[in-house]
Amino acid sequence: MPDPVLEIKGLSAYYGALRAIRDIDLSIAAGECVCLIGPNGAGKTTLLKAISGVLERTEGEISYLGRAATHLTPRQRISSGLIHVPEGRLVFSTLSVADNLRMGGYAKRGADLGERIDKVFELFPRLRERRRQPAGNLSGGEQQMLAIGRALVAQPTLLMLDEPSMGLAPVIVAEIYREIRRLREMNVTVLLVEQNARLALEVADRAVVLGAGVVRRQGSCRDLSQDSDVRHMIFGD
Amino acid sequence: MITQIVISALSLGAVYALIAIGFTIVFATKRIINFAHGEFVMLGGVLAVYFSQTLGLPMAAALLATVVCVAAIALVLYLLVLDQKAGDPLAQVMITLGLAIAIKGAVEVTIGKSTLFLPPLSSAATWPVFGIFISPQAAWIVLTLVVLSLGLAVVLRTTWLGLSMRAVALDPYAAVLMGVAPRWIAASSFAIAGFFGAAAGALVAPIASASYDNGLFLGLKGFGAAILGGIGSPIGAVVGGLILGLTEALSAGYLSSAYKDAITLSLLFVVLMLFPQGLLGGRALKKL
Amino acid sequence: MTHDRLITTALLVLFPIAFLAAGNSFHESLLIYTAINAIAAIGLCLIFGLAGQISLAQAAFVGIGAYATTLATNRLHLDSTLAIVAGGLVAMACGWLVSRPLSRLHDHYLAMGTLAFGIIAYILFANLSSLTGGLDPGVTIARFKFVGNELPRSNDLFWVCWAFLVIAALIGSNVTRSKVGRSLRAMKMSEFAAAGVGIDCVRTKALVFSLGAMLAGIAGGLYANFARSFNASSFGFSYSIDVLVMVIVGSLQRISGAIVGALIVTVLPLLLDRAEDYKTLAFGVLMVLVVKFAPQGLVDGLTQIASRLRLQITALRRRPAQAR
Amino acid sequence: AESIKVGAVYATSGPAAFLGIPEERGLRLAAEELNKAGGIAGRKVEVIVYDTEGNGTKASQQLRRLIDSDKVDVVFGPSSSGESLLVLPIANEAKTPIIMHAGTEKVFTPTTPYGFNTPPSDRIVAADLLAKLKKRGITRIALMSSADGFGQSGANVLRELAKTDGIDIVRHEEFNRQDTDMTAQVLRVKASDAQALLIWSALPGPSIILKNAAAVGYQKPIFNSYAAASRDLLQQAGPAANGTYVTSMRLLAPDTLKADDPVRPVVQKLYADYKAKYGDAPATFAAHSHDALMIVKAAAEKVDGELTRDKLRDAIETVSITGANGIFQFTPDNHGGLNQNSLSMVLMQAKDGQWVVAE
Amino acid sequence: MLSINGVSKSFGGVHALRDVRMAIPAGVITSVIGPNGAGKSTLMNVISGYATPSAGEVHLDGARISGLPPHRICAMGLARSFQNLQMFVDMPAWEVVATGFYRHQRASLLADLLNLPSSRAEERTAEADARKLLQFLDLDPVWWQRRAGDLSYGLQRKLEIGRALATGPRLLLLDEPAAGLNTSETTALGQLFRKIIAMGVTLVLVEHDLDLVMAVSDSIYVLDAGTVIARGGGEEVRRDPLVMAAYLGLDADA
Ligand SMILES: Nc1ncnc2c1ncn2[C@@H]1O[C@H](COP(=O)(O)OP(=O)(O)OP(=O)(O)O)[C@@H](O)[C@H]1O
Ligand SMILES: Nc1ncnc2c1ncn2[C@@H]1O[C@H](COP(=O)(O)OP(=O)(O)OP(=O)(O)O)[C@@H](O)[C@H]1O
Ligand SMILES: CC(C)C[C@H](N)C(=O)O
Ligand SMILES: [Mg+2]
Ligand SMILES: [Mg+2]
Repeated sequence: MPDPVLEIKGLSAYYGALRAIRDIDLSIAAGECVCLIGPNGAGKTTLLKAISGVLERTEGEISYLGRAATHLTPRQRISSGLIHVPEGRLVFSTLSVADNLRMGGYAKRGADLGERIDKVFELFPRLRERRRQPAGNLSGGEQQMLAIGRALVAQPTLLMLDEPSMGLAPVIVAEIYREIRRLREMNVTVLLVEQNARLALEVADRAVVLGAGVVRRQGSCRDLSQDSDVRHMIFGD
Repeated sequence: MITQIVISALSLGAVYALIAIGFTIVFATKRIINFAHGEFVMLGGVLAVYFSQTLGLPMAAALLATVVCVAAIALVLYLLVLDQKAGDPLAQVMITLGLAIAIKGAVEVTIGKSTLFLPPLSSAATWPVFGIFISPQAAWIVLTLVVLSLGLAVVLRTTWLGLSMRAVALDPYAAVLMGVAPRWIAASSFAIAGFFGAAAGALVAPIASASYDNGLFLGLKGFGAAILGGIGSPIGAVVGGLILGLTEALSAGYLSSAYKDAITLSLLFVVLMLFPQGLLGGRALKKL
Repeated sequence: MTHDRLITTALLVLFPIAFLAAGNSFHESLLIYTAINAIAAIGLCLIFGLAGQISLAQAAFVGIGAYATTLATNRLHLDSTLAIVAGGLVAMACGWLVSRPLSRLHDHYLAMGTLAFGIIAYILFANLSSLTGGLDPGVTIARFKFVGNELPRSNDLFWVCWAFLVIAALIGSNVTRSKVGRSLRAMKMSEFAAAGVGIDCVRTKALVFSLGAMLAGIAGGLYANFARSFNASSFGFSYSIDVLVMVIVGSLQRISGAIVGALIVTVLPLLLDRAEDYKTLAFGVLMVLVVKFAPQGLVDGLTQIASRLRLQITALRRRPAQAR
Repeated sequence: AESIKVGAVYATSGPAAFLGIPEERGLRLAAEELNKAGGIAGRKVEVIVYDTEGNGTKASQQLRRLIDSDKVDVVFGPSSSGESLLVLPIANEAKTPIIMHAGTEKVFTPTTPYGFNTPPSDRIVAADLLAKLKKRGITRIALMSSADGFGQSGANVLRELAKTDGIDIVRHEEFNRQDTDMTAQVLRVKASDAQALLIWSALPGPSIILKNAAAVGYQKPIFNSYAAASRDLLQQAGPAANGTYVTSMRLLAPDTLKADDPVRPVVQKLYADYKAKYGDAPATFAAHSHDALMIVKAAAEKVDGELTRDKLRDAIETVSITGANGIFQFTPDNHGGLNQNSLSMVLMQAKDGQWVVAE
Repeated sequence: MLSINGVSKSFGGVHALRDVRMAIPAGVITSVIGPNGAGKSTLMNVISGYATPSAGEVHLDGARISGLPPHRICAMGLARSFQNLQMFVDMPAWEVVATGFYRHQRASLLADLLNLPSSRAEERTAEADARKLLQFLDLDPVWWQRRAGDLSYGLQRKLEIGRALATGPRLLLLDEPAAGLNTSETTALGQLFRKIIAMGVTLVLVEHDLDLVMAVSDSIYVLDAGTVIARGGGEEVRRDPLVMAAYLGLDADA
């Protein structure tokens, strides 16, 4: 088994007094694609936030690329390739598409930034067409592409995607999943939160099922998609 | 006479513009009105007098010390009292209001309550040009505005600081996910605001005095200019400042000096009715 | 919010008790000013706290009320109390008129719009000498008469102020709790969604703006009757800021906050007099501290501390019980 | 014996602090001197000063505080005309004598039972100044006044007097005392056919106008009101002040007074004592409070037995003394004390950074 | 019930809608699908009054509604949810729903100001009705008192539907209600739609989840680049080659 890219032990996170996730243990190996599924409010988003370091109150340990990351600032995590694409797009609405992509390179500046942005334009030609438009004018799907593109500019080692298919037309979803597969070929490790469990279980190697803030199940996608409890919780059958 | 009025209005407008830039730059990153900004302007004037007259520094050194000092004060005040993780923006605005009062009080007990005038930058008398009188200080003010605002434009357009300032303004959380530390961006914007405010205060001190209690007044003018131009837009601040100065001077010169502020504000009101985001303010994009 | 009604009631009851116990006409007068300021502050509480419409024009409406009351008393010989109500209504009408154009503006632009209105109003007060007496000499209102009878002492105007304060507090808290209050809170968070459930945002804003202006106008009428002679300088921008500070320091969301804020802003500067030259500094620092540590205002801050204390006390009491 | 309590409401901070601060100092200085000499008729003088911040509402509150809580025998102040008009009814209602320092004559015309005043009123000053202008052959003037109580009152009085004195105010412009630039107004004045410019405002407005006027080459004489009668004007305006006139109380330059001027010794003593105590030369406004205490002294010495507010009031109505502001002669009809005969104004001119009596 | 007659809308140079025509019958579920940026949300905005059409008109039961402000359109019986949440974040969840009753609350302003019994009774009814509606939505009572902004995304979407339903609409527009819901929740949502239809409300649905669309829609419009490229029943549309290419990303012969 290759070295884990990310290793989490006993992670809890709070909003005020509310403990949204509890004692999470999770380990992701290099090149692996893990998907995180679970009902609304289970704490999937919260877990990603805790990993990227934007939550104020967390307990437990996170180590990334073999080093303790618990006390790193978000910026330090990002510049070492730990990238989080947030739920709900969150593009910078009055910045142009190009400037949004440039922001993606904030923590990883370099002479090749232009090239990296061009690459994103190749992936998503629609964004190239609209490079000068304010991102707020894009349709929902276009904004989601932009959010992913922005993350790619940062050259992720571990890419965390929070519901990337939300609000996207099937044709785009397919495109995005094609892209996720390609990232995997490029040896990017992916942690994927997805409501469309069918899709997620297809692309991922391993799945973690979260419910009410705790890990309910873990295992290979194949096993889990056969598990009747999981099927009940996710697919409703 | 009109040329002369326009010329003098230009320097007035330039002062307003410099002040307005400070409002705009803080707004652009923090989405708050900084009520204490007028006090930065006041500090600029009062400290310039203090450095040059009480401490006897040469004028250039005194001015430099002033702007650096006020920028530092702004920075420290931000980090000390305004930097809150989960700050309700309204509470922050109110903190700036308290700060404004406190700064004024602090100057009152340290430097004192007298009205101070700074000697002008160059001692030359006015230059008569074809029957128009141009005062050297006015020229200095306009020149400063041009240089500083171009400098700022370059910073905002071409640097990471500029880009990340705009990003933080739009969505601090998303900016954090890009690796931006909003705290330092906001702190820098306060420092820049302090810098511009102090420059305005120091430059206007030879003409219009520096005193512990003129911060509110100058602040209001600058705020009006920033809003007129569209807050958040530095170009708007410059445009707004110049228009405000011009309107004031022209209505004092041609309509009624007693009502000049009422006329100017009515005009501002009308402009806001036509452009609810100011002349150059970007429309907030909200998708449903 | 039920806390709010409780605290408000307690404050309203304490007012007359304090007045009767004052025994010193200076202290009495402070209570009168507090009541007047509190009425204006409740008005702002509705406009700003409830509807989220920042207004820097409250002084203008106080002024409009003061002058309208004076004109109604001196020239139309209206009964004093009626004249105060009339002053409130005139201010309300003005509030309604300006709220229409203002409703196009948001946040900072609204702040500027109201600021502009406030300063224009001040300039008019100062210059329309035939109506207002300008800055010099100002106007003097005829003595207050309650249903034709002069009050025994001028400080007895307190009872009138107090009665209006009670009404203002009632209106304020009823508006907050009613569907109007709910729709205003909704609008504050998303005008789009509010319109989507059928709320006419322009009309609702106009409504709350005029209501707030009316309360300010009544405060103005009371001020006129207490000060007897006054000029435009009482209604300048700094008074608008004072009222703003009252609602911030007390609580934006609570009627009781407006009253507590009014008390503090009226009395604290006089207490700080001992600090002499340091009083401005002290006031500023205090304000920063209050907002920093009780961003929802003192009333919320104190109730929070109180409930935390109560929790601790009950925890303490329980402990020996568990030991048993 | 019991002490005599003098309360004062002065604007020791805020926009009118330039009045309030010298007033407070003048009062404390005078009280100290009196106490050193054994007080007033054996009573020590106790001084309580509250700050009004130049705000009328605060002035009323502080006045009530003095009257009700501190139980003072007499009140001085407030510092500005506007505040004075606001608080006068309160003092009358509380039956407490108040000696104001207002420029507007409206505080003592019509006379109110308890209201008195020490500075020469703007009507007296304006009449004197207009007469002097006329003597110089100036009949068309431009007026610039500040948009505040002092400016508005002065402008009203000047307009009224000018009509009867045969002087034309060909232009009248207003400005805010804190405005940063008055060039537009000055240009309008310059373009008019006025022979002189009269500025009616407290500082720093006049300093800015002088600079603006110099900057646009305004050559005609400029006259200033007594609110600008201060060395600060010379400092603030610098070379632009040269040649400007100011109508002033004599405290501005005591040494330039004629040797036989009855006010001279009073003024010189106040000037010297003030300078010795505070380091700076006094602003003319220090005389208002100094004279007020002298008036109280004269009145209290006339009172037999227990000193009450009413007895003091009655006594003030009969006082006549020579103060730094001139020769006071209070009567039941004149609570201003000063009149044209006891006139104390001089016209001064700025010459090389000094005020000298204009010939 | 709703007829859209030749509606066009452009933003500057972007033609978001071009000559769109639709006739939406009462009592059924009509879905609008199409690729991202096709103009679906713009169409919803035009219908509900948040955007005025550059050309064309919208009629609700014969009355013209295009050009009216949103609150007037709501008063005529049309409600909607938003693709990007427009939540009253600081209210407790139940109260968000209660705002929806606003337009049915008839107590006069005076009654409200004086807190008269009529006003109080009305408030109690609104509160009770809100609870009923939350039950109808199958929202777990533990959330009812929570601050709406603290609820997870999916729950907030549900609240939006509740708020819209509370206005008592005849026609309900839902813009991507299933976004962010998992499969079982989506299924439950489909059942909710059926219940809503049973109440006599007509539904217009903008949705990307094809399974849901196919399962619930009576008829489907497909929008691409601002024009209607297909309409009809589920299978019909699914087989349409244009739709396959533009939306499903499949080649026609695949
Ligand atoms: N900012 C917040 N403040 C308080 N509570 C929050 C906040 N954000 C989330 N929560 C709570 O934390 C829990 C977990 O929420 P989270 O957003 O992580 O769920 P999720 O699994 O991502 O759900 P969804 O699928 O709906 O996005 C929920 O109970 C939610 O109500
Ligand atoms: N306010 C606006 N200004 C300029 N362009 C806009 C505006 N609103 C929408 N657009 C453009 O109009 C087109 C249609 O947008 P719309 O939001 O209606 O798409 P949609 O079909 O809802 O897409 P999605 O499924 O992604 O939500 C898009 O290309 C978008 O960029
Ligand atoms: C010059 C002074 C006599 C001014 C006066 N104290 C006033 O403002 O009214
Ligand atoms: Mg989530
Ligand atoms: Mg859409």
